[in-house]
Amino acid sequence: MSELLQFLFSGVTIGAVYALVALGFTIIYNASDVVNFAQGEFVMLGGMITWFAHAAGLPLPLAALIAIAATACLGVAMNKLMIEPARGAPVVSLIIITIGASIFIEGAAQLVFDKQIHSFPAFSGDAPIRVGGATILPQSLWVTGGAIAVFVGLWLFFTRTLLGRAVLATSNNRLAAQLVGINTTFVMTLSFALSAAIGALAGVLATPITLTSYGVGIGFALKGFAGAMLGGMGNPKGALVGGFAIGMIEALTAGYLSSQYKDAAAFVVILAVLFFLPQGLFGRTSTDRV
Amino acid sequence: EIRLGASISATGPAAFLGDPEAKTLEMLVEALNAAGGINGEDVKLVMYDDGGDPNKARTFATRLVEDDEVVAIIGGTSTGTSMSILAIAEDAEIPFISLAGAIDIIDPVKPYTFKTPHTDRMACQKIFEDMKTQGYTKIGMISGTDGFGASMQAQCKSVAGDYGVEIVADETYDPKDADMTAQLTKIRNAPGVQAVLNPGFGQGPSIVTRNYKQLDIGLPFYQSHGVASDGFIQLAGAEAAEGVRLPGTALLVADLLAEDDVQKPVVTAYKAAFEAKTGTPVGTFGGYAHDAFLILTDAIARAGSSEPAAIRDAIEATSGLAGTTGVYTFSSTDHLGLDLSAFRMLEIRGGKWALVE
Amino acid sequence: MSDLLSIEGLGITFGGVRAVHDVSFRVRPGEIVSVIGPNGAGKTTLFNMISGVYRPGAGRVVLEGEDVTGMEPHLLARRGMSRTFQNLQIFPSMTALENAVTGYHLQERGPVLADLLGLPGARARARRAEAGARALLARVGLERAAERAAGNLSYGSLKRLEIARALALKPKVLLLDEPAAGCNAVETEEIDHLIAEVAASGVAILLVEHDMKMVMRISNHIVVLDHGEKIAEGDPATVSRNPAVIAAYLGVEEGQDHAHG
Amino acid sequence: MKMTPKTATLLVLAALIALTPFFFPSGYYYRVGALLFVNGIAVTGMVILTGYAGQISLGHAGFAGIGAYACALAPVHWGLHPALAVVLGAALSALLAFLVGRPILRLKGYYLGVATLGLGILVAMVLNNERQLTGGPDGMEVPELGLRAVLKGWGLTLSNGEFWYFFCGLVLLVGAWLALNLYASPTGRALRALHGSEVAARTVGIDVARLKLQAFVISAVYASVSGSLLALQNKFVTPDVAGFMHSIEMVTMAVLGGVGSVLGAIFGAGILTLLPQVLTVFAEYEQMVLGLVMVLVMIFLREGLLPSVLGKFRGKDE
Amino acid sequence: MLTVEGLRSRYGRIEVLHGIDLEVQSGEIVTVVGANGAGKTTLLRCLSGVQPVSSGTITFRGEALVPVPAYRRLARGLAQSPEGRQIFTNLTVEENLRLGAFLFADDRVEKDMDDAFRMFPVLKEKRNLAAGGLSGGQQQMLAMARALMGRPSCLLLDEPSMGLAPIIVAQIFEVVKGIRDLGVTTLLVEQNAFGALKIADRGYVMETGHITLSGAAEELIADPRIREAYLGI
Ligand SMILES: Nc1ncnc2c1ncn2[C@@H]1O[C@H](COP(=O)(O)OP(=O)(O)OP(=O)(O)O)[C@@H](O)[C@H]1O
Ligand SMILES: Nc1ncnc2c1ncn2[C@@H]1O[C@H](COP(=O)(O)OP(=O)(O)OP(=O)(O)O)[C@@H](O)[C@H]1O
Ligand SMILES: [Mg+2]
Ligand SMILES: [Mg+2]
Repeated sequence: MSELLQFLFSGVTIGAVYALVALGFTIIYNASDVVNFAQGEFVMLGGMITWFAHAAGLPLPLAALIAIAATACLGVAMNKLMIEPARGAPVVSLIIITIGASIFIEGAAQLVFDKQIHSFPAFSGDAPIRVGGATILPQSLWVTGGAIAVFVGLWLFFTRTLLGRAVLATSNNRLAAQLVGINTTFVMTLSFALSAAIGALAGVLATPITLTSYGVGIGFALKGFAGAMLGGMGNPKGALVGGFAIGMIEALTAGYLSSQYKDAAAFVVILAVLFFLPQGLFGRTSTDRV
Repeated sequence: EIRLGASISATGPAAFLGDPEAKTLEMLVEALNAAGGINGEDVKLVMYDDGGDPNKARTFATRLVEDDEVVAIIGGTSTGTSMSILAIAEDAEIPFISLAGAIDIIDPVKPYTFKTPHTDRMACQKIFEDMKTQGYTKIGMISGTDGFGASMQAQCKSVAGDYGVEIVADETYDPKDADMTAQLTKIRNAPGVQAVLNPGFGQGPSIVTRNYKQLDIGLPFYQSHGVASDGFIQLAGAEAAEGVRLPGTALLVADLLAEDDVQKPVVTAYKAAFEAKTGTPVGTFGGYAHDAFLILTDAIARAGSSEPAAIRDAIEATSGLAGTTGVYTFSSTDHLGLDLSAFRMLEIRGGKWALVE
Repeated sequence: MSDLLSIEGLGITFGGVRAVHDVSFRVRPGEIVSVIGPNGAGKTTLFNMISGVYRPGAGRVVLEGEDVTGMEPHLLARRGMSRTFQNLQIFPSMTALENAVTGYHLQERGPVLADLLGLPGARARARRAEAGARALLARVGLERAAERAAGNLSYGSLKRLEIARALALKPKVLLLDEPAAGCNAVETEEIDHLIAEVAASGVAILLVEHDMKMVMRISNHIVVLDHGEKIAEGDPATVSRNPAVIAAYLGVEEGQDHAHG
Repeated sequence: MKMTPKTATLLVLAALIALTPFFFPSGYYYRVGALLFVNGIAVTGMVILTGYAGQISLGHAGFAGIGAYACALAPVHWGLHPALAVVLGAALSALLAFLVGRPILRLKGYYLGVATLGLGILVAMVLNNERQLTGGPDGMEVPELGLRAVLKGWGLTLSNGEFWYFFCGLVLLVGAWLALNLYASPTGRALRALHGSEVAARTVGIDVARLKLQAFVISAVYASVSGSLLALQNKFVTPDVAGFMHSIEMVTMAVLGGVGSVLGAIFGAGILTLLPQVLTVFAEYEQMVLGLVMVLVMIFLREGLLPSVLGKFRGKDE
Repeated sequence: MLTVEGLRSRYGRIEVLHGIDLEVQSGEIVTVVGANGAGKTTLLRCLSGVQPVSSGTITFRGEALVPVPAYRRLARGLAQSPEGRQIFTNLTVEENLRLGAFLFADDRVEKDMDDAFRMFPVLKEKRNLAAGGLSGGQQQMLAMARALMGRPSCLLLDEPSMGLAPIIVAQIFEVVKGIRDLGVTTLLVEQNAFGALKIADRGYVMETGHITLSGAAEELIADPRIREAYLGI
C-alpha cells in the first residue's frame, strides 16, 4: 500500500513538471497553431538564469523573478525577430524555425552560462513530507501547485476573457481576426511573452528537483509535447491531465513493470488513446464542413 | 610543428564531460608551447566537437587523418564515439588514445589504440572489493540507460559473482528523469538487500542520491567514478551525499595524498592550473584528457620522432608514468596501463572527499 | 426507366438535432432532380450522406439496385458517384489542370510499382488523363487557367474547376452543391447548359441550388426540404406554387416572379 | 525535345556526383560526400511522405535504425550476407510501417507527429535496452559489405572512401529517379491531392488510407536503406541512428531544402551535412550559427532553399 | 466618404488591379459588378487592409487609409463581410458575434446582438454551437451579422447573397437599405447584379482589373451592354 502511494507520489512529482511544461505550449499554439519546439529552452532559461542570478548573490525570489521576466522578453524577441518575419509561411516552416531557435538558444546558453549541471535550494527545504509510509518532497508540492495555478489562470483566460477569445480567433482565422479589429501582432507578442514566462516559471519551480543545464530543454520539450498531445493540444485541461497522466504512467510502470521500458509505456498509452480519440483526451474536433 | 588531433564531445549529452576535456587539452597545448614544445617543436592541436554523435566522430576522425594529417588522435569522450574513431585510426595506423571507459576499446588489444580511464569492469571490481570487505552480499543496483550507466550495469553484473555479491534488484532510469523514488522503493523492498549501487554520470546520480535520502533508505550507498567531482556533492547536497562511497582518482583528494605519493606533483599542478584557468573545480574526466596528452607528448619526446609508428612504439614502452588517474605502464598486451591500485576508495564526509583506507 | 439512385428514409442527427429526417426520393438516368429548401434545411447534409462523407443514422442509399449506405466515398466513386462541394474542396498547391486530372484517378491508376519505375504504361495512362482533363477545362471555360496554381484562382473559377473534376470521373450520378454560387447570371447560364448537356448523356443529376431561375429552368423534378424533412415534391411548376414552399423558402414576391417567369 | 524537370534533376545530380571528386583533395571529402548521399536517400523518402502526401513523421529514424541494425545483426546472428541484410532491413521496415501505418495515419498534423515520434522512440528504446542483442547504447560492430573486394576482382580498385562515395551516390540516383517517376504519375498526383483536401480526394475515388500507407511504407524503405548504408560504411552502429534527433534532422533537411522537390530536399541534406563541417571554424559558436541558418533560410526562403532560389532566378510566379 | 484613386495591387508578380478609381458618397449604396476573376474581391481586400496596395491612394473620411493597418480600420468605421465568410469555425456563434464587437465593451453589444438574432433567428437557435457546424447559408448570415456588430459607418459586402435562400436574399437587401437610412454607407460586390443594382444608388462595372463603366444604378440596369453581359436578359 505504501508502495503504491510512493509510486503515485513519484508520478505526481514527474507529472507536475510535465504538466507545467505542457501548459506552456498552449498559448502559442492557440494563437498560431504552431507547436513551439523552443518551449523547452524557456524552461531551461528559467532554471539557468535563476541559478546564475542566485549564484551572483541575489536572493532566490528576486533571481526567479528576473529569470521569468528575462525569458518573457526573450520570448517576445523571438516572436519579433523570427516568427513575425515569417508570417504566412507554411506551418512546417514555422516548426523548423522554432527548432532552429531552440538550437540557437541552447548554443547561446552554453556560451553565456556554462556546460555544467546546476541546481538551487528547494523553496521550503528538503525535509520529506510523510504520508502513509510514503514520502514526497515539499518542492513537488510547489511544482504541483504551480501547475494547477497556471492551469486555472489559463482556463479563466481562454473561457472568460474576450482577449483569450481573441487569441483563439487569431489562430482560427487570422484574416477574420484582423477584420474584427484584433491586433494579431500584439496577440502574438502577448502569447510568446506568456508562454515564455510560463516556461521559465516551470524551470524555476522544477530545477530544485530536476536540476538544470544548458541542454535540458529538448527533453522537457519532448515530454511536455507528448503530455500536451495526449490531453489534446491547445486545451489547458488537456495539458494538465496529459502531463500528470504521463508522469503517473512512467512511475507506475517503473514501479510495477520495468523501469527500462517506462517511457515506452507512456508512448504506448498515447498511441492507444489517439487510436480511439484522434484529438487527444480533450482536444477540439475541427468542425469545418465541406 | 607536430600536429595532434582530437575529437571531443564538447556539446551534446556528454558535454559536461567533454567540456573539461577540451579545456584541459587547450590549456596543456598552450603551456607546452610556451615551454618550448616537444624537443623544440611546437605542437598544434586540431580539435573538433563531435557532439557525442559516433557518426560525426567518424567523419572528424577521417578529417583529422586525411585532411589535417595529424600524427595522433586523442578523444572519444564516450564509448560510441571512441569505437568510431578507433576504426579510422587503426586503418590509417595512427595512434589513438581514448577517454572512454568501456573495456571493448582495448580488449582485444588493437595495435594503435590506447586509453586512459579505468575500465568500467575495474570500477565494478573496486566497488565489489569494498563491499566484500564490508560483508555485503546482497545488493540492489540502479543505473542510467545512457552508455556509461548501461556499460557499468553489464560489467558489474558480470563480475559481481567473483566477489560473492548477488544483485537482488536491478533497476534503470533515463538520464533525463526527474524522480527515481519508484525504482528506489522497489529496491528497498527487495528482500535481504544490504547495500545499493548507482553507477551513472550526469544529473541522474545526484537525483538518485537525493531520492535515496528522501526515502530514508539508510543502507550503505555506493556510486561510481562517473560522479567523482565536487559538483556531485554540490548537486546532491552534502547532507544527502553523506556517507556515499565510490572509487575515485587521486585528483579528487590531491591535498590528502601522502607527500611521497608519485602522483602528488602531477595532480596538484593540474588542479592548480585548471582551476586558475577555468574557475571551475577539476573532475576525473578532465584528468583523463590530461593523462592522454601527457602519455602522448611523453612518447613523442622519447621517440624523438613524430612518425605515427614510432609514437605508437614509444607509447607501448611507457612505464611508470604518473598521471592524474594513476601510474601508467603499457605493454604490447596491455593498452590500458592501469591496475586496480590506481583507484582509491573515497567516501563523502561532511561535504568533502575522504580516503577510506 | 428504372431508378439509378434511390434514397429511402435517410436521416441523421448532430448532437440531438435532427439535421435530416426520413427523406426519400429517387433519381433516374438523365434526370435532373433539384433539392431546395431554406438555409440549414439539410441539403448539404443529405449530399454528404449520399456520397459517403457522413454515415447516415437511418435509412438506405441504393445505387443501381445495390445498397451502398455508409460506403466509403472512394468506393462510391468506383460505382459511379461524383460530387462537388458547397465549401470549396480543391487541391490548392496543384495546377488547375492537375486538379482536373485527379478526377481521372480511377481510370488512370495502376500499381504503385509501375508508377515508381515509370513504366511506359504508367506514363501513357497519365498522358491520356491529362488530355481528357484539358478538354474538360475547356468545357467549363478554364482552358486559360490550366497551368495556374489552383490556390490562386478566383472563387467563381474554382467552382467551375470542381465541376470539371467531378465530370472527369464519368459519373453515373452527379451531385452538384450550389454550382452557380459566385457566378453572375450569364455565367450561371453557361453552367445551365453544361448540366443539361451532361444530363442528356444519361447521367443522373442531383442539384442543390438557391438560384431559382436556374432550378426552374433545368429541373425535371424538385424535392423541397425544410428542417430536415421533405415538405414537398413535384415538377417545377407545381412546387413553385406550393404555399408551404413559398412561405418557407421562396418568399411571396420571388415565388410569384418565378412561377410566371 | 524539351528537358523535363525529371531528366534535369537526374542530370544535375549525376553530374554533381561524377564531377565533384575532381576537386577533392583528400579522402575526407569522399566521406562527407558519402554521408551527404546517405542523408539524401533518407530525405528523398521524406519528400514522398511529407512533400507529396503532406504527412509528417517525427520518427523516421526508427526505420533507419532497423535498416542499420539489420546489417549489424543478421550477418552475426544468422550468417546472412550484409547485402541481403540490407534487403531484410528494408523488408522489416516496410512490414513495421505497414502494420502500424493504418491506425497512425488516421491522425492528422501534430497528432500524427506525436504518434510517429512514439514509434521512433520505441524502436530506439528496444535497440538501447536489448543489450545482449544490440550492444546497448555503446553500439556494435557491422561486418564489411565486401562489394569493394568484388569490384577489385573485376579490376576496379577503389579506396574505401571512393567506394562508399560512388556507391551511395549511385543508390541516391536510383532513389531520386524512383521518387521523380512517382511525382507525375497517377499515384504521385493522388498523393499530392490528398495533401490538399482529403474529402475531395476520397470523392474522386482515391483510397486515402491505402495511399497514405503506401507513401509511409515507401518512405520507410528509403529511411531503412539509408540507415543500412550508414551502418555498413561506418562498420559500427549505435542506437543514435534511430534517435529522436536523427528523425528531426531528416525532417529539417527536407524542409530546409524544399520538401516539395527531390532536388531541393537533397540540397537540404547537403546543407545540413556540410554545415557542421564548415562551422568547425566557429568552434563554440557552431550551434548558434546552425540555429541561425535554419531560422534565416525559413524566413527568407520559406519554400525551402532550392525552390525559392530557383523561383527568384527564373523570375516566374509560382 | 471613400475615395479610391489609381489603386493597383498584385499577388506576387501578377498585378490584378490596374489602377482603380472609385468613389462612394456618404449614405450611398454603391455596387460593383464583374465577371469571375475581375478583381472585385481583391479590391475589397485592399480596402480592408488585408491585401497590399502597390500604388494609388485610398481616402476614407478625409484620411489616407493605406498606411493604416487592417486591424485599425474597423475602429475607423470600415467593416467587411468577406468572401468565403471567414467566420471563426472553432468558436461558437455567440463568440463570433462578440468578437465582431471586439472593440466595444459597453451595453450596446448586447443590444446589437439581440438585433442580430432578430434579423437571423436561426443564429439565436445555434448561439452556443461551433460556427463551423453551421450550414453554408447560416455561416453567410453570421458573417454579415458579425460585420454589423462592428458598428461600421461604411460596410463592405463581398457577395453577401451567396448561398442564401431567396427569401433571405431579399431580406439582406432590405437590411442594406435599412441601414442606409441609419446613415451607413455600403459598398456591395454582387453576382446577383440585378438585385444589387435594384437597391443601389450607383454602380461600377469591373473587367480584368479595370473599371470600365460606371453610373447611376437605374442607368446601368437599362444599359444593353450590362444587360447582355451580366444580367442575362
Ligand atoms: N457536422 C455538423 N455539426 C453540427 N451541425 C451540423 C453538422 N452538419 C450539419 N449540421 C446542421 O444540420 C443542419 C443542416 O445543414 P446543411 O448544411 O445540410 O444545410 P443546407 O440545407 O445545406 O443549408 P444551406 O442552404 O445554407 O447550405 C444545419 O442546421 C447545421 O447546423
Ligand atoms: N491568392 C491569390 N494569388 C494569386 N492570384 C490570385 C489570388 N487570389 C486571386 N487571384 C487572382 O486575382 C484575380 C482577381 O481575383 P478576385 O478574387 O479579386 O476576383 P473576383 O472578381 O472577386 O472574382 P469572383 O467573382 O470569382 O469572386 C484573378 O485572376 C485571380 O485568379
Ligand atoms: Mg448547403
Ligand atoms: Mg470574389
